[in-house]
Amino acid sequence: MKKVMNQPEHIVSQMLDGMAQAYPERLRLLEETGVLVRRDAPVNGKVGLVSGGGSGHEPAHGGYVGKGMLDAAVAGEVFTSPTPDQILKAIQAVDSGEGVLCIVKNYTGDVLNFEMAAELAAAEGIQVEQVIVHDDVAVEDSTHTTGRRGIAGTVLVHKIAGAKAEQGASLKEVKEVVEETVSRVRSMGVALEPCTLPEAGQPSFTLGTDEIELGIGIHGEPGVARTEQLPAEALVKRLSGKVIGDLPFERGDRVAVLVNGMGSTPLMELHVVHRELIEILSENGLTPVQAWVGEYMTSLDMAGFSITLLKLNKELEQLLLSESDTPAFRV
Amino acid sequence: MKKVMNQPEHIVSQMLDGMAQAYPERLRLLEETGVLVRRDAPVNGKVGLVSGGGSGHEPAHGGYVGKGMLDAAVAGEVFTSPTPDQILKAIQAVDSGEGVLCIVKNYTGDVLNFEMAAELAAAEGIQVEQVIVHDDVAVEDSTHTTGRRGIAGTVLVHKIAGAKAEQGASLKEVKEVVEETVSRVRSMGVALEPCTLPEAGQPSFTLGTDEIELGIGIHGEPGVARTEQLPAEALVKRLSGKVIGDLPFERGDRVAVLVNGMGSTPLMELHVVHRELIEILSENGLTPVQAWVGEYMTSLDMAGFSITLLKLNKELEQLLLSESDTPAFRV
Amino acid sequence: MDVTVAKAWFQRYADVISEEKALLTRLDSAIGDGDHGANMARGWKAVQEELESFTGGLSDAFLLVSRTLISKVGGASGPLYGTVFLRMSMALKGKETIDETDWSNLLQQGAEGIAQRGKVTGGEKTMYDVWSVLPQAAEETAQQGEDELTLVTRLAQIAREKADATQEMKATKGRAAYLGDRSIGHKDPGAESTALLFDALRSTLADKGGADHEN
Amino acid sequence: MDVTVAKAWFQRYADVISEEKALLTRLDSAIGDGDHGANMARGWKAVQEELESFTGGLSDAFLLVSRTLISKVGGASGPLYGTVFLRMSMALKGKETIDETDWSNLLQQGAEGIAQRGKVTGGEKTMYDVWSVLPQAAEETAQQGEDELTLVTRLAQIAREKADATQEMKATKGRAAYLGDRSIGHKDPGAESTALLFDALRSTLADKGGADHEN
Ligand SMILES: Nc1ncnc2c1ncn2[C@@H]1O[C@H](COP(=O)(O)OP(=O)(O)O)[C@@H](O)[C@H]1O
Ligand SMILES: Nc1ncnc2c1ncn2[C@@H]1O[C@H](COP(=O)(O)OP(=O)(O)O)[C@@H](O)[C@H]1O
Ligand SMILES: [Mg+2]
Ligand SMILES: [Mg+2]
Ligand SMILES: [Mg+2]
Ligand SMILES: [Mg+2]
Repeated sequence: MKKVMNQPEHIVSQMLDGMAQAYPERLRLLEETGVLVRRDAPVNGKVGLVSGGGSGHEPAHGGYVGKGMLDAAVAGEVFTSPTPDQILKAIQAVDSGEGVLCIVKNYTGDVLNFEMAAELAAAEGIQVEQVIVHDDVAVEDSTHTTGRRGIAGTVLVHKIAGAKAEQGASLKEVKEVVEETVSRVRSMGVALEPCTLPEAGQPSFTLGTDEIELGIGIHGEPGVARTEQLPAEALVKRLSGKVIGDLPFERGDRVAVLVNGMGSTPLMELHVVHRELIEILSENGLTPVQAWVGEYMTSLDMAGFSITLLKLNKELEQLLLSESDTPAFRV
Repeated sequence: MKKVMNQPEHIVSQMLDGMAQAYPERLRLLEETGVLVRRDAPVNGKVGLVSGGGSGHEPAHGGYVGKGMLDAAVAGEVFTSPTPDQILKAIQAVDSGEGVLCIVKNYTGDVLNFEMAAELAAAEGIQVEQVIVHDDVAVEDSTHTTGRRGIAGTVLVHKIAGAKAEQGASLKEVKEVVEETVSRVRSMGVALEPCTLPEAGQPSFTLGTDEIELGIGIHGEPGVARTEQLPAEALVKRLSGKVIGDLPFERGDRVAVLVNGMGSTPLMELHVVHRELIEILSENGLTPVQAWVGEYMTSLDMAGFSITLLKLNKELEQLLLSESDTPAFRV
Repeated sequence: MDVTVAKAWFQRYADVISEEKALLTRLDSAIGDGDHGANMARGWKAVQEELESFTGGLSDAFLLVSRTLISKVGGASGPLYGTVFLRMSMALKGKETIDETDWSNLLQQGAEGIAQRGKVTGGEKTMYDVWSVLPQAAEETAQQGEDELTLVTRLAQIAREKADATQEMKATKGRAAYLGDRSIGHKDPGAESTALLFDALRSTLADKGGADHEN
Repeated sequence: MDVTVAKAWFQRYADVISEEKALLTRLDSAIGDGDHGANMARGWKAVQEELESFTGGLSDAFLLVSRTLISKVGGASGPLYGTVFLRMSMALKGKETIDETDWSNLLQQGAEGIAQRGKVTGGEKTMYDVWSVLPQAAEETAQQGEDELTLVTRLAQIAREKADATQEMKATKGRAAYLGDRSIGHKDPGAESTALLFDALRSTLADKGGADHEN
C-alpha cells in the first residue's frame, strides 16, 4: 500500500487542516473536533444543516459546506461514523435558533451516533430533526434488516436541502422537501478494485484480475455480486437497469444524473459511463436535466463508480439548479 | 488492467461525447475532430485561446473550455499529441478575427503538431501565435535538449490567458502576459504507481512495493529518480524544495498553489500534501494567495501528485482571481 | 468485583485489544468495513489513559468507560459498547463491590442496552448474540453456588462459544447485513471483541485469585 | 521503384506495423510514453485504407502517405514521418519510376526533413540516427554499380544496425531525453520503426524480383 501520508492515525486531522487552509474564505475548522463549518455559521434566520460520516469519502462531506448546501460537516475516522460529541459540536455551531436538520446516511453507526447527538442537543434546547438517506438499490429493502445504504445520492440531497434552507424555509419545511428527495433518489455502484484503509494497510477485499464487484458500498464493504469484467455499455446497462427499474421512474420524467467516481477511476472513464447512461435514459424516455460527472462520494482509492438518478419535480428541479458555492459543488 | 470502457480505440471519442453531453450549455463538440469549443465561440472581439494535447489528462483540456479560460481544447489519442488537422479546426472555430493564441505544453509532439497547424492557419490568413509552457523543474533545462516539460502549471497559464483575453486585450498583449506567467510558474511531480494505457493494457513502468518515482512526467514516462516511499512531510519537502529553489521565488512573494492529483490518489491525501506545502511556504516566507487542490492534469490512473507554484504580481493575481466558468475550473 | 478489579479488567482488555487489533480488523474486513480493530484500539487506549488519573468508585469507572467509548470510538460499536457500560454504571450506582449474585442483573442491563440501541435481537449475527445469553448463564451459575471466578470463567467460555457460533449465521443487522448469504462463514467482529472482553475479565479475576492466595 | 512497388511497400509496411505494434509499444514504454505502436498502427492502417481507392502516380502515393500520417498519427512521429514522405513526394514529382541512382537524393530529402522539423542531429537517439546515414550508403552502393534490390537490401541492413545501435546512446531529443542516462540500454522506438520500414521495402522488392523471374 502506498499512500501519501504521515502517521496513519493523523491522516484525518491533517486532511482537515489542509482542507480548511485551501478554502479559508468558505470554511473554518472547529478545533479538535473534525468539524468543518461555514465561515459565517450560524447564519441568521436559516435552518442549520449538518451532515457527516466516516472519512475517506472526500470531497464528502467537507466539500459540501458553504452557501446553498451544508452548514457543517462532521468527519469521523476513516470509514467510522463520527461520535456524538463531534456531531453535537457541529449542531451547536450552526444553530441560529431556527433548528438544525441532520442528513444521515443509513448505516447503523451513523444512525446511532447522530441519534445520540440529537438527544444531547435536544437536552440543550436545540430543535433537531434527522433525515436518513438510503438510495442504494443494490441492497434489499426490508423492514427486518438494516435497510438500504446511503451512498452518492446523498450529495444531491445536500444540495436540495441547502437550497431550501437558504430560502428561509422552516425546519419542518426543509425536512419535508428532504424527505421527498430521499424518496426519489436511487443509486448503485460497482468496484473494479478494492480500497485500502490507511491503518489496515491491506485491501479490504480482493478481486481477481478479471472480476468486478457489483453493488459495492462506499465503505469498501463487499457488494452483492461478482461478475467478470464487462464493457462499459453492458456494465452501465446493468447498474442503471436496477436503478431505473426501482420504484419511482416513469417515461417522461425529468431526472438529475450523478456519475460518481469511487476514487481511482479516471474522469475519462466516468465520461464514457455518462455517455452510455445518457443513451439508456433516452431509451427509457427519461430526460436528463443536469448531470454531474466526477468524484463526489469516494471510497478512498477504490476503483469503480456509481450511478445516481433523482426524479425531479418542479420544486426539486428549481432547488437543485439554484446557486450553491461550496468547495466541491457549485451551481 | 481494469478500465471502464468499450473498445479501447473508442475511449477518447466516447469520452468527448460524454463530456459534451455533461455540459451542453458550455461546450460543443466539433464533429469527428476531438475538438471541444465554447458554445458561443468565436467570441466577438476576443482573442481565441486554443490548447490541447494527448488525452488521458482529464479534466485537461476540455474541462478548461469556457468563459474566462480556453475557447477550444484539442484532444489527441491517449498520450498522443493531436494532429495538425485537428488543431487547425480548433483555430478556425475560435478565431473571431482578433487572432488565436495556442498554449502548448513543451513536448516534441505537441510542439511539432501545433507548429504545423499554425503554418496551415497562417496560410488561411488567420493570425496565430504560440506560447510553450515548460514548468517541470524535474527536467534539466538546457538549450541542447528538449527542455523542460509542460505539466500541471499549464492550467494556471490557461486561467490567466483566459482572463486577459476576456478583458479584450490584443493577441500581442495576451501573448505577453502568458509569457510572463510561463516564466514564473514551476512544478514537480511524483508517481506512487504507474498508469496503464487503454490500448497497451500493461502498466507503462513498474515500481517496487516500496518504491516511488520522483519527477514523473504526465505521460507516464519514467521520472528522474527513484527512492523508497517517504512520509508526506519529507516527500513534499523534497518536491517543493526543487520548485522553490528554482529561479523565481523570493521571501515575501505572493504565490498561487496547485496541488494536482495524478489520477488515483485520493483527495484526502492531496489535502495532506497541501497542509505540508503550506507549512513549507510559510517557512520560506512565501504567502499562498489561493490554492487549488484536486485533479487538474492527470495521467490516466497513475497514483501520485504534483506541486505547482506561480509567483504572482499585481496583474497576474488579479487575472488569476477574476471570474471563470468552465466545467473543471471556476473562480 | 470492586473498583480495583474493574480497573485492572479494563486495563487488561485495552492491552488485549491493542494486541488483537489486527484480528478484529481482519474479521471486519471480511464482512464489514475493516475498522473495528482501529475503532476499539482507539477507544480503549483512551480508556487506559483516562484511568491513570481516575480515583472514583465502581460505578464511576464504568461511566468513565462509557463516556470515553462514546466520544472516541464512533462507528456502530462506539454507541453500542458505550450504552452497555452506561447501563452497567447505572446498575452499579451506590455499590462498592459486587459478587457472583449480582452479575446476572449487571449483564442483563448491558444486553438490554444493546438490544434497544441497536434494534437487534438474537440470531442477527452481532455482538448481541454473545451478550444476550450471558445474563441467564450468570444466573444459573450463581444459583449452583459457584464463586465469582468460576462464574466469570463460565461466562468467558460461553462468550467464546457464542462468538465462534456467529460464524455460521447470516447477518441481518449492521454492515455485514449487506452481504446477505455471503456473510455466512465469517465470524462477527463485535462478537469476537465481546468474547475477548469476558476472557480479559476471567484472567483478571484469576490473577487476582492467584495474588490473593499469595498474600 | 514505380507506383506499384511503392504501394506494395506501404501495404506491406502497414502489415508489419500491425504485427509489431506490441514491440514498438514496449520500446516506447521503456523510455517514452508507450504509444508509438498505437500511433503507427493507427496511421498505417489509415494509409492502407486510403490506398485501396488510390489510382495516382508515384509522387502522389508518397503524398497520400504524408497527408494520412500527418492527419492520423499525432505525437512526435506523425509530423516527422509526415515530413519525410512529403519531402520525398516533392523529390518524386514528375517521375513515374526511379532506379538505384535516385535513392540517395530521395533519402537525403527525407532525412533533411526530419532534421529540420525535429531540430535534431545525429547521436541524439532518435529515428534520425537511422535516416541520416542512409543517403550516403545509397550513394556509395549505387556507385559500386549494384542494382536496386541490392541497394535496398544494403539500406535495410544498415537501418537495422543503426536502429540497434541507438540502444547504447543517451537520448537528448524527444521524450526519452527526460530520462537522461537512464535512456541508455533501450532501443529508440522511432529508430526501430524506421528499420522495419526499410526491411519492408527490401522484402517488397525481393518478392517483386521473385515474381519478375517467374514471369
Ligand atoms: N444493530 C446492531 N446491533 C448490535 N450490534 C451491532 C449492530 N450493528 C453493528 N453491530 C456490531 O458492531 C460491530 C461493528 O463495529 P464497527 O466495525 O466498529 O462499526 P461499523 O460497523 O460502523 O464500522 C459488528 O461486528 C456488530 O457486532
Ligand atoms: N526531435 C526529434 N527528432 C527526431 N525524431 C524524434 C524527435 N522526437 C522524437 N522523435 C522520434 O519519435 C519517436 C517517438 O514517437 P511517438 O512515440 O509516436 O511520439 P511521442 O514521443 O510524442 O509519444 C522517438 O522514438 C524518436 O525516434
Ligand atoms: Mg466503520
Ligand atoms: Mg505520445
Ligand atoms: Mg466496521
Ligand atoms: Mg510515444
